[in-house]
Amino acid sequence: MRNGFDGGVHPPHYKTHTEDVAIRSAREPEVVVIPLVQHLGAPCEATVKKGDVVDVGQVIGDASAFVSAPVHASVSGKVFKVEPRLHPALGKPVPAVIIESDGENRWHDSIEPRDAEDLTPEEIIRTMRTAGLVGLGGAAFPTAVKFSPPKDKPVDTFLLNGAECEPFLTADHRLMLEGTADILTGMRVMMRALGVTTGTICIEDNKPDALAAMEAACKDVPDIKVVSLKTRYPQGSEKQLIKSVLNRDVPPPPGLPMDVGVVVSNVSTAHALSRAFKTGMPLIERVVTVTGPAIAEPANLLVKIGTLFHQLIEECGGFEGNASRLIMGGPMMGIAQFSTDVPVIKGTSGILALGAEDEWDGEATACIKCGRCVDVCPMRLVPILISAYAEREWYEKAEQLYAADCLECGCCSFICPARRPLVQAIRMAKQHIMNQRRERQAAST
Amino acid sequence: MNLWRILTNGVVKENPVFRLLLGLCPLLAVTTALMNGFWMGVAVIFVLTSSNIIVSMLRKVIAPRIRIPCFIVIIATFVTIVQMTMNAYLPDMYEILGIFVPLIVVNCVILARAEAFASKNPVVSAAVDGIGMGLGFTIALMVLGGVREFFGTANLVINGQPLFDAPLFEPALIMIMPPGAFITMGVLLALLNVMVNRGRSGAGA
Amino acid sequence: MTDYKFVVGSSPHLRTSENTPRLMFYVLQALFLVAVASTILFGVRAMAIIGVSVLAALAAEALWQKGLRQPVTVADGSAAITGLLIAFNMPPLVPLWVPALGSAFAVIVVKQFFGGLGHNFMNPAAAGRAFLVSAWPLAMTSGWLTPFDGATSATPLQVLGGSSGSLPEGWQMLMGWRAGCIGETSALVILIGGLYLIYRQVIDWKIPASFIGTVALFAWVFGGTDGWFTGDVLTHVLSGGLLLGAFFMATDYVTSPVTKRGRLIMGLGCGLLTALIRLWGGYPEGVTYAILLMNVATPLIDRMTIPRPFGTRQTKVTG
Amino acid sequence: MEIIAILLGGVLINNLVFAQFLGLCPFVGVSKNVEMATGMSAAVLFVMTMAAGVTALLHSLVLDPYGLTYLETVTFILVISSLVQFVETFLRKASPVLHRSLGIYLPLITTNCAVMGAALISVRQGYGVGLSAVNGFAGALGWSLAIILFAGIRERLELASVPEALKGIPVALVTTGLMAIAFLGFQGLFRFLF
Repeated sequence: MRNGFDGGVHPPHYKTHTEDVAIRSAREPEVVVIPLVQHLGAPCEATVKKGDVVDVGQVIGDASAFVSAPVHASVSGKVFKVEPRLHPALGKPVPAVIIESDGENRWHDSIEPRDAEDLTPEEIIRTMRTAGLVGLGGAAFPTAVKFSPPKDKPVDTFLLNGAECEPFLTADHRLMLEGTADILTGMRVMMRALGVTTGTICIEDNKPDALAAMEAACKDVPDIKVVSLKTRYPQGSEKQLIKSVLNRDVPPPPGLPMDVGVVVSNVSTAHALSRAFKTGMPLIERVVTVTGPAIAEPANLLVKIGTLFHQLIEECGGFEGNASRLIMGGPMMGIAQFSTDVPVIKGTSGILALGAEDEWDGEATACIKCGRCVDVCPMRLVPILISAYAEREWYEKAEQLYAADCLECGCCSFICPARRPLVQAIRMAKQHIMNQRRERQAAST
Repeated sequence: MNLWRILTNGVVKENPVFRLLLGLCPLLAVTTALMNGFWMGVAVIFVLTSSNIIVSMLRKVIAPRIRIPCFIVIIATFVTIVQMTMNAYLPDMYEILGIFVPLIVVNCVILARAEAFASKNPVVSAAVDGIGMGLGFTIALMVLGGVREFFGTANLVINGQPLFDAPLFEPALIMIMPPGAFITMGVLLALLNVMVNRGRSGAGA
Repeated sequence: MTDYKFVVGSSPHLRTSENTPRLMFYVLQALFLVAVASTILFGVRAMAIIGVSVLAALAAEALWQKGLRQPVTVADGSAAITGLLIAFNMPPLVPLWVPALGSAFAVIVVKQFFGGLGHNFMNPAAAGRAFLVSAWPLAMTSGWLTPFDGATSATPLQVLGGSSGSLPEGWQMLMGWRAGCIGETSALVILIGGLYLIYRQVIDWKIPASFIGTVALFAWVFGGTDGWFTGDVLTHVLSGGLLLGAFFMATDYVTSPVTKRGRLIMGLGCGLLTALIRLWGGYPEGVTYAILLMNVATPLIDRMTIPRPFGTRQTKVTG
Repeated sequence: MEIIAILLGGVLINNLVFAQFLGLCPFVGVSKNVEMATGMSAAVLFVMTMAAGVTALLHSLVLDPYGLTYLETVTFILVISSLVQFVETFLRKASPVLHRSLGIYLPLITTNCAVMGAALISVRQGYGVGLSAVNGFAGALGWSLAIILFAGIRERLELASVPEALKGIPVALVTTGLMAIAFLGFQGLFRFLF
């Protein structure tokens, strides 16, 4: 059976707002704010300074650390300032390069198309790095690192993740329809980088048109399979996806998919990789779904990294009604914003505005121990107990119940009939436990 | 003199049952009726006072290392005296109280007073402390016994004479069964907490 | 643009539409069916018992919460459920003050003493009934009537236990045409209500299924008079408070395990204890005590059935 | 058959805690969590079985034949406290591991009236040495069952919002009372055995 992971929930899809709206390019931004941290790993150092003239695709920040990815200018123009600006994922000001566009969209000299056909894996991985590729599904893990598994962990399978299980979001969906060929090209390059011979494209069955498009494109390709997955959140989570498709159990953190011989990548990432070869242009733009009941004209936009949220919201007709929540990403795992003055980053898959009239939340009442959170937890944890201990700051007890293994997928909070902030409490415990483990490690070395 | 204070200390401030929660077993076991509580209380007062007196008299003689076994022997001796006396003069009551008369020997109240008070104080104070603590214990026994008997039989029997001619209402048998003992005691303690807190907040205001 | 004030909370930002009052409402719907059935079977007396019991439960909760200056939560429906279940466990001729006191005990001592909804460790209705059986055994174990005609009669379990009287036919038992507590007899209606709750995903089928299944198995193997494997399964399943207890009391969220394996153990344990008490115990009916005993064991069951997290192959060595 | 009856009676029907009110101080005191309750239970099982056997031996060999039964109370309590002492010393020498896990509970047992109670009951029931030991064991088993179940509930109560006045001992007692109601279900079980 192809839905073999435990638990999970069925939130309403809310995808009809945008699933039939073709991707269009967003208006050229006048100013872009490009944070120097857009990925998991070491932050970049700015390589330009105030007053410098930059071209599209030029490196403006880089780091020497292995787990990192450079950032590039997404417009041509003058560096207005290098200063900390509010970051949509970190929720605090983080150093960013601010560029005033000159409107010319002048490409940098280094940008030239390359043929991926006869490159060695090492060369492909080097390109992933120089193109600043990160996982575009949301976690933004540097792609070059993901595709460099250590020798003792042989990889035999590659999965391309087109599940897009978050409600509202349709960026991957549209890309699979409109950029089918590029996705396939990117996927083949990725497979070559890993040296694997078979790959699988995984799509939830609520996107029949995307399934059909991919299947049609792969009809004569024997080494690539397309599988249809039961629609269930969090189907798109790496561990759950691997369980569903391959029936392999990824060990808990620090376990990674490569521990069971698998690498998973998002369809958008494959698309971006293909573009990086075809045009030579590094990752400077991505598809963002601007949607939600409080957005007048929801759309899928191709957006330059660094474009501010308010420009995109205006472009989609502005807010409609009483917008009460602004979220980067999907409603299940997205990050709430308190300002529209934040830039799109590499990990921004969507901008979601929810209205006050919709009761998205409610007052937490007493836990009635219904056990639904236990039933839906895809990691087989016991959120009811972990959160109770976390609320009382008994972190040792929370740790004994494997709080550190939590995915933070939010299924428990979603399903709770008492509206208790379960995952929120567990997240706190998890942070505390992780900090303690780090301290212990630091003390022992 | 602070003898009065020692006496009231045992009854109110450090009531062995309501404040220190010592001696729960006999307390719950024998309090199916008011008079059971009374006689159990009398037995405890006797053992407690006598053992306190002897322990206090011998406090300079007994070597600290073997004091606990000595205390136990002293207490056990008085318990045996109580057993024999009750068996002779109150055989019915002795039967009702059952093993809880010999079990006075392991009643933590008595050993605790011997250790904490009698072994450090002069004879008169120790005797008064014994009476006070014993009274405190007796009061608790009688309150619990009275409440349970009243609700459990809808009547009260004092000295063999029922207080009312007929049961006042349909008696709740569970009150004189084990669950009734636990729940009543829990509720009494909670009520006491409420009263103490009221008094405290009243004094603070 | 900056005029907008956004609510900032951590994810998820989406919630299911099911909430506690709605779940309680589903249970009330199912129990309402049973109440109607018992009124049809036992007439005005049943209605009076139900009314008094529910009112007492609501009043007890409201007064307690008023007294402690807590928000009054009678509207969540849990007190009404307790009141209904206590009423269903009354013999038809019970004096009306008995269910009233039972409801008050259930709501105040069993539930509110521990902090109210979600904090009690015992099912209030089951504990309330057990309290009444011990406190006023005569009122709780006599006064049985056959429906409609109002003739006094022994219950089927009493008959199985050796009292004089005859067992009703199978269809009579199914329709509730037998002596018993006012809400426990109408087997068919209870079954419909229970299945409705399973369909609504309010209760987990595991508890009623394993509960009833275990009782049936034991009744078949040991319940016969002519040696093993001759027991009268149907009578055992349809009589007493088994169906009512299995669907509405053992499945109480608060007092049953939260893990899947735990719920299975809960049902098995309830069934085992019920059979033990029915076949070899001092009481004709054991459902209430079985549920209470498993309630007592629930924290330990939860503790022992905490699943190994996804991806863990061997038991983690803690340390 | 009698052994089964004693075991069933001691564990379920005449449970030391819920029916006989014995061993309540440690029942309330050492039940904060399941680990502690289990440790205490192991120690009680050990000591109670031995104490019941030894006191029955003393009774049948010395006290009864020489008409010294009035010395029962004094001798029993001395035997029990020295037994606890002996067990402690013996364990420390023989099995340091067991001692480490049971050690802290052993001194608490002297004041556990259940040990003395079980010994007295055995003698009063007229059990011989063997049955007395079985009775002690059964009583201890019932006590252990009670305290471990109780500890599980108390761990859960730690997370409950019990009203201020009831916190701690009052709610513990009410809990015990409700558990005792549940155990009433075993009244009259297997009557034909007794």
